[in-house]
Amino acid sequence: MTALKVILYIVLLAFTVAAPFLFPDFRTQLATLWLMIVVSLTWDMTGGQMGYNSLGNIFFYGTGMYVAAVISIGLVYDVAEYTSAAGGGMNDFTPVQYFTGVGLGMLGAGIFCALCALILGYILFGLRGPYFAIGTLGVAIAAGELVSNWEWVGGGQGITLPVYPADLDEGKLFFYFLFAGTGVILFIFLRWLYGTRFGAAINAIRDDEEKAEAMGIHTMRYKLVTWSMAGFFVGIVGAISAFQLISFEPLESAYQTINLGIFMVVCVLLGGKGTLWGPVIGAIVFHVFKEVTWNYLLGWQWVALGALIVVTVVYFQDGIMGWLAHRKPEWFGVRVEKNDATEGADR
Amino acid sequence: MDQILSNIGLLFEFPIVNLKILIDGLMIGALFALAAYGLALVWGVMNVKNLAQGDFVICGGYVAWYLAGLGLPPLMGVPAAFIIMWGIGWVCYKVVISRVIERDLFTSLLATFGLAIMIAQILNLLFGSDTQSIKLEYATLYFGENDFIDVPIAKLIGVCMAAVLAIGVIIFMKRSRMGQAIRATAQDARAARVLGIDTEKVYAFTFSLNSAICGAAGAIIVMVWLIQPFYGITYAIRSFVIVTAAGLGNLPGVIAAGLGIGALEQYGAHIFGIGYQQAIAVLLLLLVLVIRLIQQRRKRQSLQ
Amino acid sequence: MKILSAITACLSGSVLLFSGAAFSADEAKQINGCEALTLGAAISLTGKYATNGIHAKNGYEFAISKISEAGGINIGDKCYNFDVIYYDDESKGDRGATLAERLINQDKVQYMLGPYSSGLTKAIAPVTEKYQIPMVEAEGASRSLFNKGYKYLFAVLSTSEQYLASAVALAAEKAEEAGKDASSVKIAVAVENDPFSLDIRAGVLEDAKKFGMKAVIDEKLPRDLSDMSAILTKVKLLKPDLLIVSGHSKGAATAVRQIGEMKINVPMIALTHCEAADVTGKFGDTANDILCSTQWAESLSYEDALFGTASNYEQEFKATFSDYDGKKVPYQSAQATAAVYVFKDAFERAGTTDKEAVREALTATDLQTFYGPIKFSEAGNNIAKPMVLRQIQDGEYNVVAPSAFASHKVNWPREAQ
Amino acid sequence: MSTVIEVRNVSKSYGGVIANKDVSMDVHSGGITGLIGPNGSGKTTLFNSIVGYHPIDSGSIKFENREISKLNVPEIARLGLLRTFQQTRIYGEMNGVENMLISLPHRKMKLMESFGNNSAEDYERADHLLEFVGLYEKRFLRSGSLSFGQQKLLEFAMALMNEPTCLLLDEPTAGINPTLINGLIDRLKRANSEFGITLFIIEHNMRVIMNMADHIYCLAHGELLAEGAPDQIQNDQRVIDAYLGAH
Repeated sequence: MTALKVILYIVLLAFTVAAPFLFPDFRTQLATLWLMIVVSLTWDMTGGQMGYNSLGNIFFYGTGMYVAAVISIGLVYDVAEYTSAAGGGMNDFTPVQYFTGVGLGMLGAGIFCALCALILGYILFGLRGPYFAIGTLGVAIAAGELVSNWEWVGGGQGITLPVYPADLDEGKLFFYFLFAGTGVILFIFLRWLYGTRFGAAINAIRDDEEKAEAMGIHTMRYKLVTWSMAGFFVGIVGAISAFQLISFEPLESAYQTINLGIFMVVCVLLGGKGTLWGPVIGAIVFHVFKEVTWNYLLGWQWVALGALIVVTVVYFQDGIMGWLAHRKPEWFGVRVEKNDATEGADR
Repeated sequence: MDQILSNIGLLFEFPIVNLKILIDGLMIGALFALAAYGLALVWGVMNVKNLAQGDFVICGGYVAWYLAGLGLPPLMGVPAAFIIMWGIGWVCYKVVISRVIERDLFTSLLATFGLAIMIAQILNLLFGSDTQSIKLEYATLYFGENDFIDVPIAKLIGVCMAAVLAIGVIIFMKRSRMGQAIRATAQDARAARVLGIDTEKVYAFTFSLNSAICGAAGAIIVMVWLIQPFYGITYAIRSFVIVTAAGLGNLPGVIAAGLGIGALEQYGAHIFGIGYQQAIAVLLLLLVLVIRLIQQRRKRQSLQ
Repeated sequence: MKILSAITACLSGSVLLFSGAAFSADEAKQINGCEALTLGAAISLTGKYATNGIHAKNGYEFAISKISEAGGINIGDKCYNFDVIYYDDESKGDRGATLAERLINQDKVQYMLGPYSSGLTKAIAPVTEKYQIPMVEAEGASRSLFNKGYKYLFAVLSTSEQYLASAVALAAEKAEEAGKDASSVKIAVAVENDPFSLDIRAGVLEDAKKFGMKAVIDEKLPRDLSDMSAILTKVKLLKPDLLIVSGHSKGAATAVRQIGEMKINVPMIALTHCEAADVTGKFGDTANDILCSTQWAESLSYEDALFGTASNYEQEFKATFSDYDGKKVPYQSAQATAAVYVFKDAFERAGTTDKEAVREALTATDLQTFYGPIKFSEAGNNIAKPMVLRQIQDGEYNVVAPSAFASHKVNWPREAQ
Repeated sequence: MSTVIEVRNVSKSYGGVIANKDVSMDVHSGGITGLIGPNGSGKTTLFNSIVGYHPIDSGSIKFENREISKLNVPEIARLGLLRTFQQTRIYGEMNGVENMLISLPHRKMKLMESFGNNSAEDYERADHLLEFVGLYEKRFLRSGSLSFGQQKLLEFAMALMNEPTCLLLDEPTAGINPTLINGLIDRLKRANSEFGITLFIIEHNMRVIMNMADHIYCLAHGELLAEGAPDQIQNDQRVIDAYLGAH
C-alpha cells in the first residue's frame, strides 16, 4: 500500500465516522446505505467472486431478524405469549436487558445464519447456474411463507420489539455505527480474504469449476465456507435492522424477496461484479437513485427501478468498475503484451 | 396438528371430497400447464428463463378485462388477449430479450425479473391494485349429493379453450414450416443458422408465441378466478416447478406435470390450510430440484 | 489509486444530493389566505392496500378542503389551513417506517395522519412515538396497537375485536330463539394472515369461547388470495352455523363470488370490507343476506357542525369524488375525514401549535362528529363509538345490529342464492 | 514396479453405442504409459471413466489399490490423480503466476491453511515451473491471451504444480506448433524422471508416443487390441491394420 492509498483510506474512514454528525437529518438513510453496502458485499462473495448467483440471500436477512428478535425477547419474556395476537402488552425492557438482547441477538443471528448456510448449501450447491438462482429464491420464498404461518413468532402479525431505551439521537447514532461498523469490518475482512489462497480458490471455482474440481480443489468446502461467511454477516445486519425497525413482519420486511433481495444483486451488477469496490459504489449509486426516484417519481418509482434493473443487466452488466477496468486496465494492474519477441525463446 | 389430522379424516369420511379436489385441481392445473408450456418453449428454444412469465399471464388477463369493460363479449377476450399479447411479447423481445439470449443464463433471469417488476407496476398504475374479474353469465352445473360438486360452465369453457389452444400449438409445431424451424433451432441454433434458418426471426416468433399463450391463459383466468397486478409471481413459480419437473421439450410431460401440480396443491391446501398454498408450490419446486439433483449425482454429474 | 478518488467523488456527489434535498420544504406557505399547518402521511398508493389507501387519502383531502372552505383552523387569533405531505408506503411496513422517519426528520413534520391498515400503523407507531409526534390514525384497528403504552397514538375508530363480535352475539341469539343452546353454534373462521384480520379472529374466538361455541374451521388466507374453494369445501362438509371471512377487499370479493358459485348454505355469513369491495355492485344478488361489519354507516343519525349529518357527508363526498358514483362511500373515507377533524378540534382547543399542548388537547377530546362520538381511552383508541353490523338486503345495506341502531330486522337463516 | 492405476474389465456405453468393452490395463508407478488408437476407439471415454466424469457400466478401476469407480471428480483428483484436457482448460482471466498459485496442492491443505497467503517458496516454485515450460517471460500476461500451445504448456505446468502422483494427459501435442513438440517431449520426460510423476498419455502422434512411453496400450472399437513395449506395438500387424482401417 502506498502512502497515498493509506491517506485515502483514512479519509474515507474519517468520513464514515463524521457523516452522521455532518448530516444529522439523514442518519437513518446513511444507516440504510451501510446496510445496502453490507448485503451487496456479501452477495458479491458468492455471486461475483465465486460465480454462484444467489437470489435467496435475503433468507439470511429475514432469519437474522427473527433469530435476534426471538433471542432478545426470550431473555426476558415467554416468546409465544409476547407474540400472541393481542400482544400481551409486554414491552418493558430495562436498558441492560435491551443491550444484552441486541448483543446476543446479533451474535446469535450471525451464527445461526452461518449454520443455515452450511446445511442449505450442502443441498443447493449441487445446483449450478440458473438452477442455483431459482433454488435459492425458492428457499427464501418458502421460508417467508412458513414463518408467516408460524404463530410462535407471531405469524403474519410480525413482531414488535422494544424501542431504544435512551435518547433518540443517541439511538440513531447507535444503529448507524452498528451498521457502519459491520460494514467496515466486512470490508477489511474481504480485502484480506480475497488476497489469500482461499480467495484464489473461489475465483477458480467461478472461472472454471470443472477445472477446479479436476485440480483437486475442495470446491464444496470452499463454497460452503464462503456462503456461511456471507450468511453470518447478512444475519448480523438483519439483526440490527430488526432492532432499528422495531416492528416487522415476515413477508414484506423480513423475507422481502423482491425488494432488498433483488436490490443487492442490482447494486453489485451496477458497481461491478467480482471487485472489492464495485458493490460499495453500486450500493451508493443505487441508494441515491432509489431515494431520488422514491421522492420525485411518486407512483412511478417501481417502474423506474424495473427499468434500471433491465438497463443495467442488459446494457451495462460489467458495471462501473468493469467499465473502468475496460477503459483503464493499467489501474487494475493488468499487463498487456508488449512484444512478441519471447515467442521463439523456448524452442 | 389436530386440524391437519381432521382434514385428512375428512378425505376418508367423505370420499366425494377427493373428487371435488381433483376436479378443482385439474382445472387450475390446466391453466398452469398452459403458462408452463410457453416457458418450456422459450427455455428450450432460446435458453431464456423467463421470470416475467406470470406477469404476461396477468397482463393478458387485464387486456381481456379491459376489452370486456368496453363491451367486447368476454369469450372473445381470449383471442384478443392472444393477439395483443403477441404484440407486447414482440416488443419485449426486441427491446430486452434479443440482447440477453447469447449471454449467460443469470442475465436472462435477472433481466426478465426487471421486466416482471415493470409490467406489474405499470398494470398497477393503469388499472389500480384492486382484484378484477369478469363475471360470466353462465350457469353452474351441480353434481352429487346436495349439489356437492360445482362446475361452473365458465370454468369448463375455460379449460376447453386451454385444451384447444394447447392442441393447436402442438399441431402448429409439428406441421408448419415455422414450427419445424423452431424445433430445429431448439436442437442446435448454429446448425440451423448454417442451414439458412433465420434464427433471429425464430426467436422473435417463439417469444411472441409464448407471450400470446400466456395472454390467452390470463384471459381465461380472469373469467374463472380473479387477477391483481401482483399475482404474476404465483404463476411464474408454478411454471418453473412444472418445467423443471417435466424437463424441456417434453410437451405431454408439461401437461401431466401441470395437472399433477394443480391437484397436489389443492390437496395441500385442503390438508395444511389454504395459507400454505404458496409455500407448498415453492416447496414442490425445491423437492423437484432435489430429486433431479440426486438423479444427476448418480451419474456423477451436477444439475446445470 | 484513481479508483479511490473516483469513489470519494461518488461519495461526495451523493452527499450533495442528500443535502440538496434537505433544503426543500419549510418557509411559511400560505393556503387560501391562511398559514399552512403541515401534516405528514405515509399512505398506500401502490401495493396490496392501494384501494383502501386511496379511500383514506380521499377522506383526508375532503376534510381538508371542507375545513379550508369553512375558514380554516383558528388558533389564537391566527388562521391556519392543513397541508399534507403524502408519501407512498407501497403497503409495506418497513417502507412506512422509513417514510415516517423522513417526514419527521427531513420534512420536519410535527403531526402525522395514520397510514392504511393495522400492519402499517404498527410499523409507523413506534417511530412517531420515538419522536413524540402526535399521530391521529383512522385505519389501524388492531388491539395490539393499544397495549404498547403509546402516548402519541390516537385512533378514531373502534378496535378490530369489535368488528364481528356482534355477529357472534347475533348467532347466539338466533340459536336460542330456535330453542337450541348457544354453545351448539359451530363457527367457521377464515381470515387473512395480517395483523388486522388476525385480531378480528382473536376477538371472534374470544367471544365464541364465552358462549362455549366451537370453531370447526379456523384457517388463514394467503395474501395473494384468488381462490378459497378449499375452505368453502370444508364449510360444505362441516356445516357451520356462522361463517366469518375477513381479508380486506379481495377477501370479501373472493368470498362472495365463490359462496355464490358453490351454493354455500350457511345460516349466517359475516364479512368485513363489503363496501370497499363493492360486493353488491360486482355480484348482485349473490351478496344478499350477508352481514357486513362497519365502523360507520351513512344512515346513522350522527352529525356535527362542519360536515352535517352522516348522509349529508356521503352526498357531499360523492359530489367531490366522481369515482364513488353508484357505490357506497366506504367507512374508510369517513373515518379518515374524522381523523383530520379531530386534529382541527385539538388545535383549536390547544390554542397553540406546540405539539405537547396539542397532544394534551387530543387526550381530552370529546367530540360529536358525523362519524360518531370520539373520545380516547388512556391507550388512545376511541371508546365512545360502537361498531354496527349491516345486512345486505335486496342490494341495500341495512343496519341490523346492535339493536340500539338497528333500522331493519335481520334475515335469518340465509338461503343460498 | 507397483501398479498405480488398475483398470479391470471396464465397459461403458452411451445409449447403445459401446465406447469401452471389457477393457483392462495397468499403469505402473514411475513409468510413462501410452494409450493409442484410432479416432473413436474410446480412449477419452476411458480417461473420463478413470477420473470420474461419468459412471461406468461394469468393471473396476483402482488407484493405488483403492476402488475409485464410484467416486466423483474432485474426490479422485484429491487422491493425487490428475488430468489435463484435450481442449485446454486454464483460468483465462488470471495471469500465469496466479494460474500456478491456484494450482497448489489444495488436497494437502487444511481449511485454516487456505486462509494463509502464498509463501515465498510457492512463488519460487511457480516461477521455476513456468521457466521449466518456457513461459517465464509471459508470466504476468492474462493467460487467456496466450496462444493455444502456450496455454497447453501452462496447463501442464499447473498440473506439475499440483504435485500429483499420476498425471493423465489427453493428447498433449495436439494443436501445438510442430517446432515446439520436441521441447515438450523433453519436458514430459523430465517431469517423469525429475519429479517422479507417473504419466499416462493419450497420443495420436506415433512418433511422440513411441519416443516417450515405456509401455503402450492400443484400443480399437472400444476394445483392447494390443499392448507391449513400443517396438512390439510398432510392429504389431493388428495395430497397423486398425490404423489403416481407420483411414
